Amino acid sequence: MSSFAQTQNPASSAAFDARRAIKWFLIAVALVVFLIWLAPYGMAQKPGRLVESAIRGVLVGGVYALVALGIVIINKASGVFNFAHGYMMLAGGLIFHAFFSVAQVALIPAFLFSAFVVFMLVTLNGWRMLRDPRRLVIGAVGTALLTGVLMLPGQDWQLIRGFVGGGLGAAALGLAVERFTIRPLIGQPLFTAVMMTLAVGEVLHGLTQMVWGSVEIPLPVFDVLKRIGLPERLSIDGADTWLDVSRIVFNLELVVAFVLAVLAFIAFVLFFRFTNVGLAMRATAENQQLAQSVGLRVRVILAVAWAIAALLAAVAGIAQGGATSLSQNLPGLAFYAFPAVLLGGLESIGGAFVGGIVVGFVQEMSRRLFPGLQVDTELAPYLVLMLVLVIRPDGLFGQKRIERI
Amino acid sequence: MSSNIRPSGVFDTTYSDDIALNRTRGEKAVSYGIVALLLLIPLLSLEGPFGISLVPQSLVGTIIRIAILVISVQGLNILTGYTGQVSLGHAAFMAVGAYSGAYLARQFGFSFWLALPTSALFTGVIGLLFGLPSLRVKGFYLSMATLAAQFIIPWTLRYPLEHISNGSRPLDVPVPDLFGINFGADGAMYYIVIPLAMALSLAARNISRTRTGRAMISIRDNDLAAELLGINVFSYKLQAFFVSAVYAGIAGCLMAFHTNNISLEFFAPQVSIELLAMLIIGGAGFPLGPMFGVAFVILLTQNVIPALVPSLYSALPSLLPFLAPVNVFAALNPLLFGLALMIFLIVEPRGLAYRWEILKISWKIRPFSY
Amino acid sequence: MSSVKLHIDDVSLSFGGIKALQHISFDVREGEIVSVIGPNGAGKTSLINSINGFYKPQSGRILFGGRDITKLPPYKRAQLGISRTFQNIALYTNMTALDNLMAARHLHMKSNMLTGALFIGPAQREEIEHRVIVEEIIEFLEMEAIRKSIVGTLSYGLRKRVELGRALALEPELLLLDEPMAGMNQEEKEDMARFILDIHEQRRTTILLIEHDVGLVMDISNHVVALDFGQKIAEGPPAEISQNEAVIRAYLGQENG
Amino acid sequence: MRKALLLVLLAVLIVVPVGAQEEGLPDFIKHTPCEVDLTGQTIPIYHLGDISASYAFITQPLLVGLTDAIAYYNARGGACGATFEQVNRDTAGDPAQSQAAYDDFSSREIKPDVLVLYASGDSELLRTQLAEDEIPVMISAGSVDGLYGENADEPGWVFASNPIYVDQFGDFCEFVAANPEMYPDPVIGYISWPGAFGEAAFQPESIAYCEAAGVDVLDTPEYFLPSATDISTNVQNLVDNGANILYTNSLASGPVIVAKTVVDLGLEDDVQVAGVNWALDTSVALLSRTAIGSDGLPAVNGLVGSLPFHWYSEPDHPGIQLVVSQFEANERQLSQRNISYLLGWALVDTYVELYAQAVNQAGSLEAVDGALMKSILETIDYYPLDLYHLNYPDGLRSTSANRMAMIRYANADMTGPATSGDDALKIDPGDGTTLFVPLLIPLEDFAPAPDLRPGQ
Repeated sequence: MSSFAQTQNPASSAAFDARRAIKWFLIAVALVVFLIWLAPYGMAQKPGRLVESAIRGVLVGGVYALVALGIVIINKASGVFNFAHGYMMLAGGLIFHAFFSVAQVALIPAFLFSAFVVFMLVTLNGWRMLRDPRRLVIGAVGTALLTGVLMLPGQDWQLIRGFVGGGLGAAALGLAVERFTIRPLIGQPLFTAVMMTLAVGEVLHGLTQMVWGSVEIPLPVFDVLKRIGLPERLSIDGADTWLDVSRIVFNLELVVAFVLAVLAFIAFVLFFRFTNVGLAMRATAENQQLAQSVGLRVRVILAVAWAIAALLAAVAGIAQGGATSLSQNLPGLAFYAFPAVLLGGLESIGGAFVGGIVVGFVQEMSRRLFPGLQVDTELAPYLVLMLVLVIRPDGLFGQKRIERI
Repeated sequence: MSSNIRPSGVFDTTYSDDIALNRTRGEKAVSYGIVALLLLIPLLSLEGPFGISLVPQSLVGTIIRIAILVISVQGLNILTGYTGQVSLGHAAFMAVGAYSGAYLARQFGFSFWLALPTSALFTGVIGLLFGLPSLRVKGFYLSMATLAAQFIIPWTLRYPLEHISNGSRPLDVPVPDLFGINFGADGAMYYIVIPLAMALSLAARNISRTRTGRAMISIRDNDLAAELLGINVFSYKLQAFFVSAVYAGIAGCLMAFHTNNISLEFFAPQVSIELLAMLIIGGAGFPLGPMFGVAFVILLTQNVIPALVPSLYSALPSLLPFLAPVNVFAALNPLLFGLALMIFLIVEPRGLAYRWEILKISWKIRPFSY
Repeated sequence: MSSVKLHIDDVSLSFGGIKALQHISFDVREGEIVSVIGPNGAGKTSLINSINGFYKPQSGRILFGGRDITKLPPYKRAQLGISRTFQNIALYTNMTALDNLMAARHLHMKSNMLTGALFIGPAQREEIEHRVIVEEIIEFLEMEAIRKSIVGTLSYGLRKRVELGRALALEPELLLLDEPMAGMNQEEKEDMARFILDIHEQRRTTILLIEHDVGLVMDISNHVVALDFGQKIAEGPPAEISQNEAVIRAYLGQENG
Repeated sequence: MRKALLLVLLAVLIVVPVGAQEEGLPDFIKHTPCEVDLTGQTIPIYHLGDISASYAFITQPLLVGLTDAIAYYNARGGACGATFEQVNRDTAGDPAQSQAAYDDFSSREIKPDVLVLYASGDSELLRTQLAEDEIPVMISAGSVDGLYGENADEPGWVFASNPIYVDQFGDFCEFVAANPEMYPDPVIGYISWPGAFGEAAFQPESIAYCEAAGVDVLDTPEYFLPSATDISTNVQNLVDNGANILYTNSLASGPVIVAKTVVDLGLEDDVQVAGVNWALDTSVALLSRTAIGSDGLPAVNGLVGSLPFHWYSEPDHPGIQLVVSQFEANERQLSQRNISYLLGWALVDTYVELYAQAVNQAGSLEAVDGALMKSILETIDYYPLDLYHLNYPDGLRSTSANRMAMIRYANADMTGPATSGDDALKIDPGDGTTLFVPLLIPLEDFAPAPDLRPGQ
């Protein structure tokens, strides 16, 4: 206890409990007042519409959760807040599109792309890896395999091609960003790295413009799902029930995006719990120097975190691109996911998920209750965020900071 | 940092010499020279006897834009650079200054000279309000609370206060008028903005080196230790929010009266992030940081890159024949800015002002390299 | 004898299940050097943190100069004249040594943001006035050479000295020193001990000292309090404590761990 | 290769190709004859705008259109012998950058005689400065504020080649009122992007005009961000309040997501989607190819909007023939065959006419200045490539001729619009989508749109 001290106040005395009780009582009162104020707006709506908005909010929140997850992963590993995430979404979506939407990839581009991806993966821990002949062999075999997969012709392979090419491409992008922009800044002030992500965003903006132009690109990824027999939309008929509305409809896009978010969430929870890299990543996030001193390869872990984040960004980009289209407007979505990140707590994976859902829910409900005022995207999530931060300064699930002196 | 090194043979004999900003005759000459040169620029840009102006006319406008943003970033430097509270809502505070100044002038016929301090103080109060979460919230969470200001303030201006802000439509701002001189022309506005920018930069410098500033830097470096020295941390954080918002308010108000026409697009969230980028690039926590940062970014995006684009545009498409030329053109602006920023951050991660201090030291101790 | 400066009355502090302090009571008299000793984890730093308000004890009272300060926030306690150093130096690493000391003059200065921004006039006069006082401390602690060095670049021993200077610049009535000699070599330790004694003699400052090095403690203190596992195991004059069975046991037990 | 094939196919289908003239301009272009020869001199076409951010899909085809048109006209004598060059500057949608670009242009040794803008926001920002510096501006469509100032009482230096957004909205109401068999009991819900452009048509004047014509407009508009994932709630709010027409002042993905949501909610038969002239564009028709309605055609099939100029789907029109033949000759992409490519051509043609008149009046290119250009624009009566009528009587700053048209898709034999996905012409572009060939079918003749400036 003497080596460091904690600011948090011991939580056992009666006086302290009383203060806590008063605090929660006040919060409860405020909540009741708020609900009473809200009630007339709610009463004006049919119950079915409210239920619909609530469900839709949760579904839309899935996309926010995906975006927030990607931002949280990087923050967890390195403390850097990634402003480039929106453009990584766009870039990931476009790389996916490039492989998904062509009839066949020509040999040379497929080979160059594979070689780049494999090179980034093989040199994960630095250029020295290239001296290891074993890795060179693995790299060569990997390049050949990947080239082969990417060259599979026709529409039957389009999803496989898209996901392999898009996924690995996005991961390589994340690795490249980390290697060339973030790694040189190790040991420098944290905010320099945060600004670097801003620069990365601008460069990705330029590169996507350069290769794909400004054209909005439709991403027919959900058509594939329709082709394999999934219904285009889910609808509920509540005309004669308490719902009092004739049709409640949810798009396949939204449902799939939500399922993707849930799967990503489960995958990462498992990853952090049970894999070595995941455990190492948690340790690194706790204390970089300490982690290094016990033999964890901090560089590898940071690189992996960026690769995962880019992968998540690509998934979010594909989901959003499928629902609307791939365009320079897409990165704007990340801005509106920021509250989701903070709401849950910067370091919490579960928090990012819950934060995303909460933001989606709040947006849809306020859109329903207060039409025409733009309350939904610009105001409500940030008001909720402010309130949560005042009540819980570290977000809903954030780690309570222990301050040492 | 450089303050302890001066050319050998120069000694301070009194404490007031020691704390003076310009301690040698040379330093004094350079400082006054720069000031004089700045004040002369509009005259130099006028057309001379042979129809030639010594400096390009657009330079006046560029310097005004830089000076207005320097005021704003000086405020951000007090809050973020010295006190360590990273703000992502600075542009919103500029909006408050701009719109309150415009409102006072339009609605109540306030003159520019009255509207400027009033709107600045009002912005300060708003800043104080958004500084309240700093009682409990720290670090990036606080940044996000300030980002909330960046959304809540423009929303409030756009919808509930539509009668003041003209909503999503632009708002005309009357031209400032002083003793019958119309300040519409850049040349005259220059003589309001530049002295103000200098005075406010000097004030920020003075704040940073006296009691208040030391308290703020203590909070940035170690807020717990600061408290144990009797510094009321929360009070100083609020003061920092206040004064930073006052600076933003002044900058916003100047911007409104300079462009004579404002809209909420001027104060988008992106702008807040850019202001922060300017500070980091210039060197957060250095008195000269804001000047370096703003000048670097503005000159880069508004002068250097546009000058480079045409030649690159004529060269690149032939080098990259598989890309559509129009795509290449559209890509150049963000690409060049991003790359310049990247290279710069890798070469000098602590900011231009830091590099400047090092250069100054090596100049003073020349010809020795240590 | 002199009056009681600091009165610790039945103070208990716990974190969750860990009982950092249990029913601690003792007095520090005006002008004394009182040392608190004990092995790692005994609760020494928790005690200091409770005195200057960083921690809020669950029960008990702390009286300073007769006034109950148990509920005051830390900065108000500093205003009453309690100053401290930290075991893990908590300096402002990006400031010069001089500025660190000037920052500690905060309480005694009056200039505000406005006068500071103007500088010329009251603020400048005040700067110079306090500069004189700070220079005295600098001279006193023999750190003229490092006056304008950035603290982050200094050696450990020097940083400890700057921190002591900063605590002194507050002109405290009670100085809390948290292991001021930890991690120092013998020479540095002796320097530091000399400074502490000088402070005590020349400024008549009451000092509460936490130290590991029992030998040194016995040499300079008037009164010693021994803690172990959050409990007071002994209290008395140095000579008495060095013979105390419980203290010896506590330290021997520590040696093995 | 596929794309090129596709282009050729499309061209053969909708357009009767004309052999490109080797020398001189086609006869239908009737410029004022030049009295001064400017051979060897250069006229810059200054353009500043958002080329890399949100509105890039409008401005990039504009640049392509300008490029092709300038090459074409320069090869045929330019303006009285002077050749054009384009000077573009990307502002990324940032007003500070627009200001810097403007300062750069306006402080050049030879001040621009006329500027080209594309964003309402820029015209609003620069309004007073343009008047000070005496530089007229040509813009495509615009907002009241940019053209007439905050109180709508000062016709400024900005001239729009399309009716302004409020006028277009009013004209749409007029169309709805005139077609009760198509729109019984019309109620319009306004749904758009937030911001200056998106909110520009929803003004008290246009609403009052619509109400007077017997068309209800819901009080509460709905706004959604271009990056929104799902706008079902916005659409439902309007429909629940009785809207059977949704009007949108957005472009590209904006109208598409509105139409798609209407389809998704099963409201296709009950709700008409309508929009501003930018909504009636190739980009919208092509983007909708992954949002298919229950009739098997893209969701925007049937979208109604303003078409204040002639369009690619009028193959007999000589101006269209010229633009399309050059489009093919330059092997442009299908996505660039849109509104701003067309307007880019019209713009260069306008430049030729403007300079012919200006030089005739001033005597030399050096003597031409902004004030002269403004006086010419105020009295001009010209049909650029015969695509629209450029004239500004009575202090107007925008053209007024407008007409409504509908997005349809060609049927398999190219004899007319398809009635369902089954008989539509479908092309497989090989990217997993199906391309439908868009047609814009005019629903009425050109007629003056109402003048809905405040205070008129």
